[in-house]
Amino acid sequence: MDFKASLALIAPEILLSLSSLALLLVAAWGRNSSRLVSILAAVALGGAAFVAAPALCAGAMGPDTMAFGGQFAADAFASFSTILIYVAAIACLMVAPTFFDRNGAMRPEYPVLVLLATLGMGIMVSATDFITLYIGLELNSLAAYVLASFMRADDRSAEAGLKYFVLGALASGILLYGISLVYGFTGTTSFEGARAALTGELSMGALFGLIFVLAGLAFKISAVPFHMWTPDVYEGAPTPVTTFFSTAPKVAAIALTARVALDAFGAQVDAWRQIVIFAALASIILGALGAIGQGNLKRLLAYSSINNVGFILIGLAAATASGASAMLVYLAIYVAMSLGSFVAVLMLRTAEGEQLEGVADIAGLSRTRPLLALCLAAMMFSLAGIPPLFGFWGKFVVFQAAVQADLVALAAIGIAASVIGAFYYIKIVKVMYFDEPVDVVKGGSDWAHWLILGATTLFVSPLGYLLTGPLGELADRAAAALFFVA
Amino acid sequence: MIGIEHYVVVSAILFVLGVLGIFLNRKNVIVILMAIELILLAVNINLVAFSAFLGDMTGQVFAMFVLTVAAGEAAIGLAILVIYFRGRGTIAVDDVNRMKG
Amino acid sequence: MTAFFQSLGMTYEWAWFVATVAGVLLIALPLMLAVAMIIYADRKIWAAIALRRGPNVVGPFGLLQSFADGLKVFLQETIIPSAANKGLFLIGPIVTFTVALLAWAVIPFGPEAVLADINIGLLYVLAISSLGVYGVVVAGWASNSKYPFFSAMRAAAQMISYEVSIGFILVCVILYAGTSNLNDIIEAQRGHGFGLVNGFFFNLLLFPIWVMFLISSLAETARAPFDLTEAESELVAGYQTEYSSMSFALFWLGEYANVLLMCALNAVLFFGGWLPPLNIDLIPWFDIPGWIWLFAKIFLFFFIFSWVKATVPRFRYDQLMRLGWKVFLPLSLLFVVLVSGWLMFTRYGA
Amino acid sequence: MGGFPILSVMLLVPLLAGIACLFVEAKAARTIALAATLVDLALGIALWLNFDIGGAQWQFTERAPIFAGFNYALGIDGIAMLLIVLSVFLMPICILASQSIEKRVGEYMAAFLFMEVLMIGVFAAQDLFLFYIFFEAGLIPMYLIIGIWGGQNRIYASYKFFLYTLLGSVLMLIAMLWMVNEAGTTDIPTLMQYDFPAGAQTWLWLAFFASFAVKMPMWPVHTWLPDAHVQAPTAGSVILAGVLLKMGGYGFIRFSLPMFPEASAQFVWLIWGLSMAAVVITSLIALVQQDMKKLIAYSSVAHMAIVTVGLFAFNVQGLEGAMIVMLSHGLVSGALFLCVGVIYDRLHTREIDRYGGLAINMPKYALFFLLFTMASIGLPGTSGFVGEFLSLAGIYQANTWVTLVCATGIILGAGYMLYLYWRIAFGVQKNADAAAMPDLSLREWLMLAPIAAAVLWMGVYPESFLAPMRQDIAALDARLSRAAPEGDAHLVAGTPRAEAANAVGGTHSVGHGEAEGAH
Amino acid sequence: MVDLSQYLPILIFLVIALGLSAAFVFLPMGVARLTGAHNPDAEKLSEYECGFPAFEDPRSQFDVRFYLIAILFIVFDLEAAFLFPWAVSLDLTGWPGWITMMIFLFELAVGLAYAWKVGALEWE
Repeated sequence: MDFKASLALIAPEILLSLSSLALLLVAAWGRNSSRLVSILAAVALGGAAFVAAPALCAGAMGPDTMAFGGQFAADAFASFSTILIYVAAIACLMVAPTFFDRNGAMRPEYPVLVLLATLGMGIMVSATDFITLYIGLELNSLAAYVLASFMRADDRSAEAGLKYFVLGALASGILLYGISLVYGFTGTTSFEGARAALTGELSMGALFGLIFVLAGLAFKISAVPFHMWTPDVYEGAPTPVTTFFSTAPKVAAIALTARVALDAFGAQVDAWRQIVIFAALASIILGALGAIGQGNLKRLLAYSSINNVGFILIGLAAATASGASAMLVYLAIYVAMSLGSFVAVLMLRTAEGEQLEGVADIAGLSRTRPLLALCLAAMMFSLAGIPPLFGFWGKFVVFQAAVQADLVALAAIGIAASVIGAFYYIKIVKVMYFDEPVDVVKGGSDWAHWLILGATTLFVSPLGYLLTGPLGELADRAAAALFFVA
Repeated sequence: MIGIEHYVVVSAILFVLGVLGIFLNRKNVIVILMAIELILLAVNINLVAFSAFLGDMTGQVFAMFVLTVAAGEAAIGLAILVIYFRGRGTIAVDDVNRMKG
Repeated sequence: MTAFFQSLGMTYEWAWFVATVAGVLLIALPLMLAVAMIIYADRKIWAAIALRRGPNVVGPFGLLQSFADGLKVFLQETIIPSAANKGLFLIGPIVTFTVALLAWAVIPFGPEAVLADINIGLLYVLAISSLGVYGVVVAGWASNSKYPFFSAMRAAAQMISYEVSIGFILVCVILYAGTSNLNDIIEAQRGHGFGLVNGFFFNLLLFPIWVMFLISSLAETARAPFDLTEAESELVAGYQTEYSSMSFALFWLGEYANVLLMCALNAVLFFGGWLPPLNIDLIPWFDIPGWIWLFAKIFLFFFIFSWVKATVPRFRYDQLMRLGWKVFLPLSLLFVVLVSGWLMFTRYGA
Repeated sequence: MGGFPILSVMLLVPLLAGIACLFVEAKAARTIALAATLVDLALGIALWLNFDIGGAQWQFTERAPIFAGFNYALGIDGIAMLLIVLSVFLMPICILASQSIEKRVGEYMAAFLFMEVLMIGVFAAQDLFLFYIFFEAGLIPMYLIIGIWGGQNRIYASYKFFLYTLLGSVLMLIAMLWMVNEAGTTDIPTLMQYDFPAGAQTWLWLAFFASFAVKMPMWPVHTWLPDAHVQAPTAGSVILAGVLLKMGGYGFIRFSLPMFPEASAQFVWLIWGLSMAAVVITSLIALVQQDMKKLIAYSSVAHMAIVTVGLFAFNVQGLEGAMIVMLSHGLVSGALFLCVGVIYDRLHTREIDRYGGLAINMPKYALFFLLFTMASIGLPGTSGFVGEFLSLAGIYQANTWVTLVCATGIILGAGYMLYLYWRIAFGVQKNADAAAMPDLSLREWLMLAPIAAAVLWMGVYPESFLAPMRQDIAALDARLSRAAPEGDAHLVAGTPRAEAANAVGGTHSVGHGEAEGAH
Repeated sequence: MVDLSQYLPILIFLVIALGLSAAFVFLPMGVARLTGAHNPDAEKLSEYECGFPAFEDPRSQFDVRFYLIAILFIVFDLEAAFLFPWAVSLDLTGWPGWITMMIFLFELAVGLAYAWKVGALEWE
């Protein structure tokens, strides 16, 4: 694999890094250029998605997709995840200006940071070497820390940034420590090499390494028991940033976890399966229990994301191609649901444009803003996994994968626990539909919000089932790339 | 002679100290930043020791990356801390609790 | 030297150990002596430029002045302010002085005369000199008093600001030498200028680098005109305000040891270190031991330091920072590109 | 009807109408809803008329592989056909009964129309997962119906309804996933012939049972039902009692029995035990109710217990009886709720004590109410009698003691229903406002008369309803025969089948008659 | 294992240097006690404040720009960590190595330009 071919494989990443550098300079010289920078960043992301798409459509896999001597894989799996990430990032760019403009906090750095974080995520999902993994992860995390504390004047934003930073850095540390042990006991940092070295009896040191790596990644995907930062960060961060956090990085971290677990540790499935199963069930249950009684919508959605991660991990626990495919399908649906929910929260504003995020504020929303309430209700039912909304399909495929992998008990417990989650989702619907209106949500919303909300609502509506075929097909291709064995 | 296990033990001790420093520290956020650096230090000791032991340069290259990224991380951490301090006028760990629930 | 001790009937390990200790003492003790003398020299030069006479009472020409001062502070009472953090307060000067000595471990005094001939010598020097800032900050913090504290902050900011550009400057030198071992760097300078002149300064690309390095050295050691950390009109005596006795003297000694180190680095990196100035085979020229050449060069640079101190007015702090960040940093960055590009085209690329 | 996708059209009509209702104001929504349900009723009748009795087991099949992992596959047998017709028959009546709704009419009508889509879908689905989607999706509109338009305690009731049902059905989903994984197909007719290992059947049966028992509802997981019934608006109660409860029974017939015959036999004691307990306990509870709706709700639980014992009698009579009880109960309990709704609309209370002597000022109403009360008790000549008789006859062959207990329940049923009727229709007119209530309006006539006609028809000539499903019941019985438990009393002759064998030809004309009755 | 013996002299040097400086700090303290120069009093031990009694915690607040400088330093100085090995091995890595580092330096320059433009380098 020569240098030029490698460069061609990382074309989307090159495009993103060049545009982020250029936009950084635009941002520096034109302090009022935030809208322009946002648009250009979105265009860059769209372009990158376009460049990445052929790999997915062709189901690219194998040595032809490996760049820089096995450091980086531009295969279908990476392509699926990156496109999802880019789309989510574009949506998060679209909703931001309205939010920040009101506080006068919109600075052109926002799109640049989003772009950099997205670039990091693109590297994460393509990483086939622990060094690449680490670089991508940190590029993403560092940009994300700044994004969390983007509203400098706001106490909660700064606190969210601080907490995110401290726990994120701790997670990186744990992850790195694990990587260093894995390196020490396998003698390589490449996933392929680790896989080859880890066959057979697992040494104590390598086992510790594996556990630390998974623990570090669990932090990043906010799986129980490493989830404690999520509610605070989601609540404190500016809502567009929270929207971003709950979508794109989630995809990246989960895709990364899948690749690490199935590729690097693919020879030791039994060693990590127990951990993943525990994390999955604990996330489902604690995510659901934690959400009960929350009075803040963002906080509630944070617990919801913990809950959803649990379901996705069930797909990982299956450790099969269909499990990986199910994870991707779930992720795609989850991104849509999460985007829709947060955009709906973003649209809750008073006549003065003040942002509302309390559960009490949406009481009787179905009468004052029926369409908004309908969309949000669809999101909630979808998150709860009630058919015929599309959210059911995500749960369906992961449980199907688990059952196929003979993890019936896991699937049964997981799905029974999903009922706890339904409790708070229908509570939101109850507040919107059954309670007396408080009528504080009066602010108008711009077209970008409606566009995203409409698109995501259509996606989670029963019409989404028409996509099960193509979506499953693409996810299968991506998963096959992950399981490619030369 | 000092063998690989000595390095690993030292690094493990540093790592545990770092983690404890984050969780047991109730005083000052700066201490947490230092604890994080301690963890990364433990990682680097591991990487370099293994690298030397295995006769493989990858570990040292990795250590360089860790160093650099750790610096960037520290810079951003410090920046966030400054923002936080400006708003709240304190960096005591117990005061980082505006959000509960 | 190990062989010499072995001939006295020691095992190799013991001989090596004793030789090393002897080597360390051979560096540390003369260095302290040199510092004492250089303080005297500093005062004399300064006085001469101001048309004064300088120290002239203690000993012939006042040569023993520094020793008298030393004895005085040694017998003084060590005052530890009640508000100070006692432990840190005492650690500050220890760190400063230790670090000032330690950097000398890798400075080559001759082709073989180097205590630790490590292949990352330059990186070591950079690392050790970065540690110097700790002594200052610890002292300022531990004093728990306003002037030392402000001074420590200023000193820290100033030192790290210039360290950035020093780092890039050193990279240029390493690029040319192709190594970071100090002895090899000196060797690489042999006949660098048309085969005649020993030293990187005789090079259009590296001469501006040297100028930057010289100025940065002044800033790094907080010498005039960058001596804002102890600008007596603003900050009394800077971070040393609360110190007395030998603790105070250690800062003083460390500072001058650092000045000497910077002079030595100037000599080693740009002026051929222990090499004679010209690479022409004059018989007595090469018979003069390397360390004499080196000391001569060090003294030359020290003279420049003193000269500058005596003649250039003090900078403002913002000017200092601007020079570091907005002039030296971009310039040195540019020179890394230029130097490496030039080398690629002329030396490695072909 | 050839290739005309009648089932899909039946799904599409209310769906589109429901969406339209969301965007128009109250009056238009009422009209659209009524029109759509009537169209669906017409299609339903067409369905019955075109149903080829004795023909292929699965008719009107449609199949389109547009989804990953499962198919869009529709098709009905006689059992499903009858339940679909029941659903479309009740829907226009529900819409008519909802004229008193003033709050958010558009959404209300949309919710009902969506319910109709899902009910038809449940009965018509021929794909396991398609069935599940329709089955589970009913939660959403029903939750909203109870929660928005319900009574005082609606929120508690809606939560209870939602969570109970959800918990039951998710376990079923896991079982379905396992089955599909094992059998390699999602096709329900194929799965009905698939022999799962006996050990696995136990678990699968329990998982399905968890769902259907809640939906049915069986004692002791019935507690959501009284709450939901009481709190739901009249039309909601009608749909709930009339159709939703039948989904549980349908599930037993379609899934538990044919797919897991061994496990069904194994758990027969559980079903019988629970059913006996239900019949007696809920009947006793019904006796002391002060709230009319609650009383009828408890009676529903008791009737459903008769259905389950009939189903698990493992013979033709039991199965047929269970089906007829389901159909009959769908009509009768729906009608009873409508009757309650009629007086509730006037006085806005469901407390029995607030009424009395209604036979005096509302004679026509009292007549209808009497008919439905009798049907509920199971008086010969009404639909209730046929069903209960067949069920008990079936279970008698299996276990006489169970029959005895269930029969006691029916007697208790007579007790509480007559007691209710006595308190409301007879006696002195205690309250002036109750005494001043006007008799039935035209709209109420239109609601009650068709049901009354159907009830009588089913009671007098049940063969019209038995004929379409006879073949399917026989197939089911054949499937079950290998696992049927040894009975303690075998009837030798004299089942209703012999008399009815010559009545097949009458179906068409009767179908028309029913249609006329509905209009 | 790599040969670390060249670093042993440095360790010995460190021990000796530490011992020397510690001796310089603690010996005079002992000597002062012996000579009677050790004679502290409260006034002597109070911190220096131009003749006024000290007020306010001296460490309470200081200019945030010092933090900024520290942050910038961390970012820019660490690049040297990459540059040193690169500079030493330029003959081995050749053009790809050079181009890669130039890209890296370009990014660094963009960062510097950004920091310059938004005023992070201004002291006033």
